[in-house]
Amino acid sequence: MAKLNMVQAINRALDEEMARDENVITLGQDVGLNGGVFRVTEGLHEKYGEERVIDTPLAESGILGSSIGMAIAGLRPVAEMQFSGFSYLMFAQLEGHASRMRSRTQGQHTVPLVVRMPYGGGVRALEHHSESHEATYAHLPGVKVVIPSGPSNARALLAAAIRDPDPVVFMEPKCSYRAFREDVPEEPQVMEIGKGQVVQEGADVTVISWGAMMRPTIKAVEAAQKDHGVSIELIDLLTISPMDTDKIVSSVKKTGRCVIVQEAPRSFSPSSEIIATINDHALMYLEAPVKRVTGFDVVTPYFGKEQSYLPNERRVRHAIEETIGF
Amino acid sequence: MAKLNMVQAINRALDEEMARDENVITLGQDVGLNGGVFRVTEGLHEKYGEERVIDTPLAESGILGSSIGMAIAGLRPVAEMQFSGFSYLMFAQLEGHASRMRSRTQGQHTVPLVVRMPYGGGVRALEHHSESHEATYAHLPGVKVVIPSGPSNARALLAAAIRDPDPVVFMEPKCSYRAFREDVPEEPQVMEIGKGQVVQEGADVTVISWGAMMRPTIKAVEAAQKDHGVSIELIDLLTISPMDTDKIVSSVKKTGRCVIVQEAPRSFSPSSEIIATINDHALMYLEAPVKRVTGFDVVTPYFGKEQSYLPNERRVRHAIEETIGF
Amino acid sequence: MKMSEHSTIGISSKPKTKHWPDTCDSEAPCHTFSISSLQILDEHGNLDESRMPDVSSEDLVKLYRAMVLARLVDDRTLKLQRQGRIGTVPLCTGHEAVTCGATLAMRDEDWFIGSYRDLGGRLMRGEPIENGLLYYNGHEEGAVFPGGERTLPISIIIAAQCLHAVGVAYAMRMKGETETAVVCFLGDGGTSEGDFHEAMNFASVWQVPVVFVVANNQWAISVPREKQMHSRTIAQKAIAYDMPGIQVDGNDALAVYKATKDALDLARSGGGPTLIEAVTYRMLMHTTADDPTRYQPPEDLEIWAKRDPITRFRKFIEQKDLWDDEQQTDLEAQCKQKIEAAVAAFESRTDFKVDSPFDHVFGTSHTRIEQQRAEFLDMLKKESADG
Amino acid sequence: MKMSEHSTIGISSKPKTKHWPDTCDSEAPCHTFSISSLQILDEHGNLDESRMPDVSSEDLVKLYRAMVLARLVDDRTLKLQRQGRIGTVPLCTGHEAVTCGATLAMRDEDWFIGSYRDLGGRLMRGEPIENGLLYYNGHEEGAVFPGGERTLPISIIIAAQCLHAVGVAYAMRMKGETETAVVCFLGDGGTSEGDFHEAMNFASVWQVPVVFVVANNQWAISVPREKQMHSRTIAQKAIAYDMPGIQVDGNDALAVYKATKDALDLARSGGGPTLIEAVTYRMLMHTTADDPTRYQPPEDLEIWAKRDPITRFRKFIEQKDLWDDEQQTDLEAQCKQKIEAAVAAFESRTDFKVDSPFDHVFGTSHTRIEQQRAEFLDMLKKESADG
Ligand SMILES: Cc1ncc(C[n+]2csc(CCOP(=O)(O)OP(=O)(O)O)c2C)c(N)n1
Ligand SMILES: Cc1ncc(C[n+]2csc(CCOP(=O)(O)OP(=O)(O)O)c2C)c(N)n1
Ligand SMILES: [Mg+2]
Ligand SMILES: [Mg+2]
Repeated sequence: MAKLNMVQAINRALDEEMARDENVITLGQDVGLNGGVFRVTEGLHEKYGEERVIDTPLAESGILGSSIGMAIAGLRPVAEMQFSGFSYLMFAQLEGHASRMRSRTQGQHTVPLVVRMPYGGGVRALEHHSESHEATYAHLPGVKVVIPSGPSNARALLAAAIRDPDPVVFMEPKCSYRAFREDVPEEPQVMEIGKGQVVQEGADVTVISWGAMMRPTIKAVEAAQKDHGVSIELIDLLTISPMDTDKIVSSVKKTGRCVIVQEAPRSFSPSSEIIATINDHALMYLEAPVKRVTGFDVVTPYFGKEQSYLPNERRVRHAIEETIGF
Repeated sequence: MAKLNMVQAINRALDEEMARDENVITLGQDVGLNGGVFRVTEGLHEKYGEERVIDTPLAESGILGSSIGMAIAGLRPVAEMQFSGFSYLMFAQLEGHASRMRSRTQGQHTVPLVVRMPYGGGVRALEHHSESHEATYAHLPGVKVVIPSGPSNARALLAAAIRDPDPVVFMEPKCSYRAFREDVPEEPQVMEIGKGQVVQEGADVTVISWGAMMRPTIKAVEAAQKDHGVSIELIDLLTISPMDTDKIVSSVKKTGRCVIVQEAPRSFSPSSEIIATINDHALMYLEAPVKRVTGFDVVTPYFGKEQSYLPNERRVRHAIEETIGF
Repeated sequence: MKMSEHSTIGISSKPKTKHWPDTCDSEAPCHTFSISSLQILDEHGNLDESRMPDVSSEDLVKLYRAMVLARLVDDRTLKLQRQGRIGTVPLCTGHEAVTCGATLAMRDEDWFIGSYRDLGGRLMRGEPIENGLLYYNGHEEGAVFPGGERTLPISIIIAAQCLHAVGVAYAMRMKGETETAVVCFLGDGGTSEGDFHEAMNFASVWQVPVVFVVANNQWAISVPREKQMHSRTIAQKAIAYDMPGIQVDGNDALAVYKATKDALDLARSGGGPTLIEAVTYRMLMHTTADDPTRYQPPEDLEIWAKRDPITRFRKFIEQKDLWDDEQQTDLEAQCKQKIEAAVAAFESRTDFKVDSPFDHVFGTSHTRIEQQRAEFLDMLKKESADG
Repeated sequence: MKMSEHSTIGISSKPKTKHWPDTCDSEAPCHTFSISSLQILDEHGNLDESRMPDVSSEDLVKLYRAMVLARLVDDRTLKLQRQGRIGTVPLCTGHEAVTCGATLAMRDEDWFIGSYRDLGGRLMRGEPIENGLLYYNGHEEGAVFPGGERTLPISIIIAAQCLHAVGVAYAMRMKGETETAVVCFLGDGGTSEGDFHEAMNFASVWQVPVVFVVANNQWAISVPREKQMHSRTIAQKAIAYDMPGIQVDGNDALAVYKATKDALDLARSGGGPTLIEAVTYRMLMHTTADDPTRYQPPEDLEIWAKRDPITRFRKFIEQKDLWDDEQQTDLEAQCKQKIEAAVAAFESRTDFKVDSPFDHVFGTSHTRIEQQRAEFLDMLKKESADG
């Protein structure tokens, strides 16, 4: 067991997977000698060499497009987008090719690649460095979208993503990168993609969140439990798409109430899809409207205003209270 | 009054706006001499010349990026993406600049542009020519997404989009381009963006659709009314984002039941947001789960399978029946 | 670095970046670049002997047969489309020398990565004629064929395939297949896309074994070359990357073959990528949905008809006594027979699985997909019950 | 077409596309291209008289003062960041000659479109020092200033601004402002993006009045030029578009000025776009979040320190008797005073409107936005009530 933060845990997973399979390579801007701007790829360049740890030119479509070719030809590329805010430059390659090569060729050609990208606010960064737009990727058929919330699941989900036969968008909550540590077992860990995790069971209300929002959510859940003696079921979504219908539906059927906490702008977002899923499969079990705590339908403000913009513990607590009191 | 199909009506709006305001220009692949691959820009090249009707090089980001510059400098560009399936190549320019220039500069610089694109299936076209991915654009703050359903509203909404002070993604249901004609008044028409339209009032169930799906939906509504004597409120959404909360909510409060018909893949889609909107504002009025008739979370198949894939009148009718019978 | 002896393609030596004050004399240009061109077989079928590449008679005939087959398939496909028996089809007439000439230079283990106007090459790579028919009639089944592991499906998204080509080439080198290369086809319009630029840059930085063959057919649908680019050649776009570039007569299959062969030799020997501009003309509509009379000067077709790649090649092999009228009659009959067999096979295909889109979203399926599949099949059942 | 007399920049004549058989002699290269380079003031401050552009003494001093101010603002900003009084900041030290030299050649009505490393030019365009501080401390208020209508805000997305520049230039010509041009700044890394290519192509096809100034500072964060591109110069990337291109000593403000001035003259006379590569060096970290000791050879900094753009310019104006120590002391004092005033103003700013993001989503608001604004303000009220 080692106590690792998320950066170290992701680095560990990359290292383990590169050691396990010589077809695994990583590429992106500054991922080599510099170890990535967040140091996620630190040490890999030294250990695996320039051929497997590639400092690419400054071109996101180039990175993803060439990764697609590599994946078709048998490699397992792990591409890094320096920030999710720049990843839209490769959206066309992802939508047009990575997500479709399997269906286009009925399985003859496949694109097993991972595209990692730090996302989200809270680190006082420049414009384009703080968005939470996972829904943009989640609406794409043929692509999986995974968002870990802590060191341990980050490591195990990244390993799964690398072994997955299809393209996985792996979004890393950058404000959790160094925020806390967790015990991480020595031996490699692999977690199934497509499944949420019930962090704690409860009877009165289901709270669903993911990524960086898990931390304020956990605090709010604890506070609400303490203050109101209420029993809360907490779900960490982990995979945004394809979404774990069963876990959401069975929990809401049990509790009849639900609060969703997301950093993303509200409209056309994961919370919309979660609510729709509940509608499709468990509407008649609802005793209160699903409550959502979200970012807003505004351009993510510069960091001078991000503290007021971002959902926080208090907003989640209020939402839980409102939902219980409904 | 003239009887126009949608291609002619859009062409009319472009012509009228170009005549009205010399800053309006149009650019894209093949929009000049060729009049666009769907002939939407037919005659404009001859009438307004090469400077205002520009055959661009084959580069979507180039088209949108240069349109952004034009808009900043006082023109009103109407950019055409030949098919929505190629529009993702300009997604980064739209997300990174068109949608944000206003907020970035607190209004000092603005980007009044329209990006038109035919979308959707049903015309037996090649891969990438049949998708309905409006949700990808709808999740972007700072961008409006408009989808007309017929000649008359297409013309009036395009005029509004051109006059709008902000970027508008204008998605044209290509299978409705020449499918039917409507009376279109001689004088220019402008419709407000951001509002849905109640096509017919009703008491028992709200049916919401937009774009190409309005046609099978209208037929299904008529059939259901005839067969079951049920009173249906039909809403044509017209603007996908920002969505007309009021119209949806007040209708569902009245009817207590709702069916949504969309061509797009189901998850993370407009129907998800509509359901979430109902949840947020009218959940307790619902007497049945909202029913959605949608595309599926698969890569849009080649046209050999599109007839089975696409929602049709019968599916909508079944959904209405199920919802009423719930 | 081994290179074919009479290579048309060389890499210029590469001095280091300038660091003033080690400046070169500012009066004279510091760096000069050039682009050369190649024609071996002129439009009358006359050979420039001095440039004749080393091709066996067998291969010359093979090349000719491939071009004729492509032309005849194109003819037939156009007719099928006009009869409403197939969907929208892009046509390849005029491009036979580009695609077949380049493909002849390839080895089986090389990767063929192209777009929708490479029919001749695809057929040479073993793609069944039936495939194109299926594909253009809306069936994914037409995008795959046994043995097609190294022939990627058509990339409809212009120029996107250039990056795939670079990635594949990188993978080949990394996997130790150092003699394997990639040939990537695109059009003149394709060179305007950002992806083309990024691919050229990645290929040159990584020095991977890829050959870009641009079929400059003067049009991107209705947009003529002059509105597409200001550059006098496409070959010179290679200079931006210090990559070898050459402009060849794209209606001269020998020139295309030689340039591709030289580029492949260079690539196999570790010499990196090459850009080949093959100057040709699109002799038919862009696709069957297009009407070129709206934008095309009719005299163009007359001029270019005289430069037809097949006619001149036939003259050439006839002069070499490799071909005669009887062989021609036989070939045409054989082609037609093959084509008719393919049409028949295509039209009798009924084994399409209605829910196959659900099979191929992911390699390992997911509840959400399976629930939707069940719902979809259930709906279809209800619909057919409804009659 | 009027051009400045001693222009460094010319457009080569443009023959039509090759149509075989009007082929040029295949033995010799058909097309030749060249890139020249320019240095006027060497690293010791020695002037190449023959190339001296026509700049008034006043402008020389103005240019010097602008470079010094930029350097001092950079120093101060770095300190503020280290003291935690401001967020992450990119630094501009080393780039002064590029950005100030080019800006000196501009007219007020020209458009300045750049990125985050153009501080000197921005200040010359009238951007208050306070702006950068606000901007890098997370306030949109720092992205706008009165009179900034033709100075676009920083484009953080690399190379995206190149396309905006082309569009603005197009609009200017269309609106009859034929004497107005656009100067667009980007970095060496930026030339790898597809948007750069598309902008170069659009600019050359449309022949719009835009000058691209690439500050080739050898690095894109940790990625050195050799991993960024295989080309020996960036200037040669212009050849792909038959656009004039030139490589200048980017630490020589006179060379940058002259190349920009010539390019602007060309642009104003309808001669279209130009690409200028200004060879320089990033003398500090990429941003304050970066640690160049991880990747940068330390000797580089020594070498480049000797080529400092400000030192050599000071020597030059001193030799011309336009500058002396006393003026230097005064200048530094003035700059510091301005800077401190700006810091004080910045730190006393409290007029930020918490709900301003809701004000600027759209020009005409929408119920959905207003509902969310109300909810947001309500939440803030509750939060502050909670204490
Ligand atoms: C990214 C993208 N944009 C637009 C299109 C629509 N389109 C299909 S073919 C074509 C022209 C292509 O021209 P060129 O590259 O010269 O190839 P050619 O058709 O002449 O062989 C266009 C614009 C597309 N397929 N992909
Ligand atoms: C599209 C995009 N990708 C990645 C980044 C992250 N990033 C910021 S600066 C930079 C390097 C830029 O290098 P260069 O263009 O040479 O400019 P310089 O910083 O050297 O002035 C990178 C990769 C970005 N801002 N935009
Ligand atoms: Mg072409
Ligand atoms: Mg740089």
